[in-house]
Amino acid sequence: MSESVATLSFHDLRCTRGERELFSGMNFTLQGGEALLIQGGNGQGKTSLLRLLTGLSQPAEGEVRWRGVKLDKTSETYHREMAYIGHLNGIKDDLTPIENLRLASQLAGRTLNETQAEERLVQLGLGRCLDLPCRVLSFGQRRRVALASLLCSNALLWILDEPLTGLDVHGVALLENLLKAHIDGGGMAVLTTHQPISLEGSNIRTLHVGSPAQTSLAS
Amino acid sequence: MSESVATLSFHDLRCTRGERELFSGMNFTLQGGEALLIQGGNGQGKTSLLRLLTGLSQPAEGEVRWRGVKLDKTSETYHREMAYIGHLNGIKDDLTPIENLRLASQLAGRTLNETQAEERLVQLGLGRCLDLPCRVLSFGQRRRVALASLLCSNALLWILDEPLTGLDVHGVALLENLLKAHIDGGGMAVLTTHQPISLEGSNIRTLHVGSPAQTSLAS
Amino acid sequence: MAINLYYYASPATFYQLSGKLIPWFGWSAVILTVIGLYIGFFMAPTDFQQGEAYRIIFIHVPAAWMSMFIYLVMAFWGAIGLAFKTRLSFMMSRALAPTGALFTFIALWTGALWGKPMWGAWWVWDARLTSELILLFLYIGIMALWAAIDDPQRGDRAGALLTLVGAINVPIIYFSVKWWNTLHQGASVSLTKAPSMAKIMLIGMLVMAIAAWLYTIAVALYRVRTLILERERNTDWVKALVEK
Amino acid sequence: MLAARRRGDWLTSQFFFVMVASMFPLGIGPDPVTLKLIGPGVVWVSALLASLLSLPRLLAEDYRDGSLEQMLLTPQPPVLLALGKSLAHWLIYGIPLLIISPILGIQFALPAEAIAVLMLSLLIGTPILSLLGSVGAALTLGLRGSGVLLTLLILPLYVPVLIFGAGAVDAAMAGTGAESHLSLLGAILVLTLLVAPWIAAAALKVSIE
Amino acid sequence: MLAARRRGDWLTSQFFFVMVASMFPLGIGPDPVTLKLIGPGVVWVSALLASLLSLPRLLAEDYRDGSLEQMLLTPQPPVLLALGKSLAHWLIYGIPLLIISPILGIQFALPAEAIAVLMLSLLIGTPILSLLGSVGAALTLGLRGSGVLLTLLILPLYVPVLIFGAGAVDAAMAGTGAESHLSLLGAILVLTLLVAPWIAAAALKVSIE
Ligand code: HEM
Ligand SMILES: Nc1ncnc2c1ncn2[C@@H]1O[C@H](COP(=O)(O)OP(=O)(O)OP(=O)(O)O)[C@@H](O)[C@H]1O
Ligand SMILES: Nc1ncnc2c1ncn2[C@@H]1O[C@H](COP(=O)(O)OP(=O)(O)OP(=O)(O)O)[C@@H](O)[C@H]1O
Ligand SMILES: [Mg+2]
Ligand SMILES: [Mg+2]
Repeated sequence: MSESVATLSFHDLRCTRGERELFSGMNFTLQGGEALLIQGGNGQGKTSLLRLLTGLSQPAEGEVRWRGVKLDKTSETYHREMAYIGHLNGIKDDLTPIENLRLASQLAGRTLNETQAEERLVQLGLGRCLDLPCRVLSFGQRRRVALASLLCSNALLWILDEPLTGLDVHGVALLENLLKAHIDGGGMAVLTTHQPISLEGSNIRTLHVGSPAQTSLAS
Repeated sequence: MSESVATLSFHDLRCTRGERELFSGMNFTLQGGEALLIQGGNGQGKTSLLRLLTGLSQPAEGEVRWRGVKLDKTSETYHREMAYIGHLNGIKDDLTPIENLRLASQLAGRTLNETQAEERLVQLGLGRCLDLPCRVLSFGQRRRVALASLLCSNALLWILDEPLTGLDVHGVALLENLLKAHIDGGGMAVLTTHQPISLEGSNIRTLHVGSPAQTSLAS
Repeated sequence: MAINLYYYASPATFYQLSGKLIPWFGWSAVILTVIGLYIGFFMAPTDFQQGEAYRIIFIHVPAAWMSMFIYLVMAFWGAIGLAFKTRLSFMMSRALAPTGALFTFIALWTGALWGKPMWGAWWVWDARLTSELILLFLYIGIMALWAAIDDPQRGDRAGALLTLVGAINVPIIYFSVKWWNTLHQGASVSLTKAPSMAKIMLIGMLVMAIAAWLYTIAVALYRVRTLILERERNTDWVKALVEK
Repeated sequence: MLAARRRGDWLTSQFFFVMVASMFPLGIGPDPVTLKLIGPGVVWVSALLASLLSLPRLLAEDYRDGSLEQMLLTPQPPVLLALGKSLAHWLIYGIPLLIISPILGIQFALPAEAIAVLMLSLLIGTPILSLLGSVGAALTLGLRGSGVLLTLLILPLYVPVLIFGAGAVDAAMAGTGAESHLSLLGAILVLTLLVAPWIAAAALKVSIE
Repeated sequence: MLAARRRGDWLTSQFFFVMVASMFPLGIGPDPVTLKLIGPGVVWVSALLASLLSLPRLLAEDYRDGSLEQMLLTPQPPVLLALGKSLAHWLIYGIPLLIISPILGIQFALPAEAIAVLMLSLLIGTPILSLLGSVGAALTLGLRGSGVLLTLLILPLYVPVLIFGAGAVDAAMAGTGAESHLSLLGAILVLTLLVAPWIAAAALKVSIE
């Protein structure tokens, strides 16, 4: 059955914001074991594209398909298999990292016990902050909590908007390894970043948002 | 007079958060034409140190001096000559970039007319967004608005917490040039970043926050 | 002298000292309460106007006094802490609040119990009653503020600021009976005039008041000790203490 | 779901009502006859206002820190999310109000029977307020001046609840029987329960785009 | 300073009062004698609530987007900042209330003279609410459950204003002269004007750390 093959594809996507057209005629098909790196300068529409892919916003034209089905028809399945981290971390300031992870899992209908949550957090270098409310954590630490929650989701498709932001060199290396492991294990990822990211060895394809002419104009 | 020489110095600074000591015994003296790059992993206390330097928070021990005078005695002068950009941009979502710049200047007791504001914004590649409320701008564009407001402040001392975050390659190059020009023109800067930044040719000194042992522990 | 003061303002010394004092205060509070209650309920004569119900005065009045007095002391420590950045004074302030709220509640409660036979209603919106109720809200507000702030230093200072603002309420409570003509009785004990009530009643009330004082001190010291241990658990002397 | 985790909020909400309702006697004067007359109305108005005051927080925080996005991306249908949010609101706002309402009744010198009807009317009425409120909160999410805008949108919708709720207590006090008022309230509750979560879910999706 | 820029807010605040104050006749019943009796109190309580409702926004947004930090880093002394914030609050909340209050007075069938006193009492009283409110808003900045906490902290401080404000109107209606109440209000205003900005500034600095 063609539906059960994990593919994310989009066809003739067009995105407008206000009166401005950000991009149009975007096409792509992403398969298991592949990553898509979206490139483009500030304000070219990378975040907008990612949000279209998550289903949080609707394209002006075109459609996004998961396993061959249009997103709005398959949103439950899709949301079970996809995880998104945007510019916002989506963590609760009043809760500790452990509570945050457990809450996120609970909302997604999974259960996560305390040891599992702790393990993930330690893996991301947050061993010292397990019992602090996220409000007091540093910028990079909060970002790491969001990444830990990504790992807990067991999602097949990761959609990451500038995941390297705020991470120190160890953090970047850690994330690169996680990404590689995820992709090489048959997972999929769509990501953007302005920093150099080294995923050599894995199957990375790139896509440009916004015309190069626009890029130089805008920045 | 020794007081009129522009120096930022701190002596035996100690910073605690909750029950944790982030650092202690920090000493440094920064002079005009120099930049200080603060290094350290996530959660080591870089942001905390910068906030001590701005006077927004108070050290547990030690003191910060500007032109030889303790900060709390000279806060008016100091705040006139210093500009800070933290993890938050400090811009109003409801206002356009131009309005934001003008408001910031007005609050600081300066005047800035519309053309000047526009000039700065165009310089930072925001020519297309002058009339949009900042709410709809992209992550990097909002960061650029904050940087534009830094330029408008005409401050002698820049304190920048991860200024490269969210900027694309053009943006990074732009900021590097601005920084170099500022320092070589006799200005001072204290900054942190996890990304590589190339300021060669300028007078850069570095300072490590947190012990290397801690770094490996934390990350 | 100044050196001495700072010596006692250091949590470590204070901890040792207070440990020795608590039992003294605690036991004398218990003894005086017993004496006071005995005077109040067995020795004092029945009031010719109010019958037996008036005996509630032996609890009501000391509690009301303490409720206001503790607040002022809290404000005092808060001000000291803000001015001189002494950690201990903030802790004193924190340690006093629950007791203050308790006495306020007791004053309100006994007042309400008393009001039913005297005025025929549990509650009337009289100036004194209202301002005493506000005092309770202030205590609760301050404690809620402390509870909401994770960072102890920040909580200390924010709480102290609020305490200072609320201090304006205490003179309002005290003078409300003078400024407005209210249902509630005016002051019958004052330093300048001879007291207008029977001597034995006065003695009973004073004994109870002193007992309340001692109780407050004992409980406050106890709470401060706990707070000190909590806050200073990373310092050497606390570690040494725990290891002992 | 989430809001219920915060223990402190519970107590604070309770104090909040007592304080709001206590303000009226202060402003109006202590005459018990007047107080009795206005009691039901005042308690109900306080309930409305308390609901209004707590609504902006319902979704705004989740919106700002990005967790609302994340919730919309869970496999759960958005309707359930909206319903859960209304429930959470009712738990931290409605329940404390119910618990504390007898005390308010006593403050206003209401007879025991009227207090019972008051509690019953609140039990039926406050979930309606929470359900309608979640629609308003979802619609005004992230807009500027959303707090006041929310009030403006939601208050007119609240008015029927107020009229029947306070009316029930008044009727009980007048001895004319509160059943008709209460059953009308019940009907409104069923209706909002069926409709409001869907509208709130749709509004959420629009606001998050 | 800043808040005044939002034109829309002005109108919304006005609607808010009208709506809150109109809810009472709905909840209580249309009897004009009762209405007249409770009118001053209700208008004043609405004023308090409206102030409470608008307070959380006063500083929270500035705090979240980092502009409060930036304001504290301007050469201006923080006291001026606190004062400016109180002023801004009063402009968007107090002034609309003043303008609209005669209409409310008419709704409650107050005599013309009482309406004049009502306006005067609001003119003196609402700045106090704004000043005290800025202290509360600064203290609760960025705390969890800050909206309800703010109410809890601030309402007790508002009570005297309510008592004297409503008392003035009542006195005017009873013909006993409102001067003493109004002058007491005036004294409170002077006192808070002298004290509140300093405390609010100190609280701001504590909260921003
Ligand atoms: C809940 C209601 C009540 C509250 C909040 C309350 C509050 C207070 C307060 C704060 C004081 C101490 C102030 C001072 O020393 O001047 C006090 C004292 C006193 N109260 Fe009450 N009260 C209440 C009810 C009553 C009732 C019903 C009575 C009896 C009719 C009463 C009789 C007294 C007396 C005799 C004093 C001592 C005054 C003096 O000698 O100084 N109180 N009350
Ligand atoms: N109402 C509007 N009218 C015109 N342009 C708009 C409107 N709303 C958004 N935009 C533009 O749409 C773009 C949105 O870009 P988006 O956030 O997707 O950029 P991005 O590629 O993620 O950038 P960054 O690298 O900075 O994160 C911005 O350039 C913004 O100025
Ligand atoms: N109450 C507390 N108890 C214990 N540790 C705390 C407390 N509050 C803050 N911290 C710790 O203090 C540190 C603050 O770090 P800071 O924000 O200065 O880091 P940073 O070097 O800027 O990191 P980043 O690179 O992630 O921005 C964090 O490690 C945080 O976990
Ligand atoms: Mg982006
Ligand atoms: Mg940092």
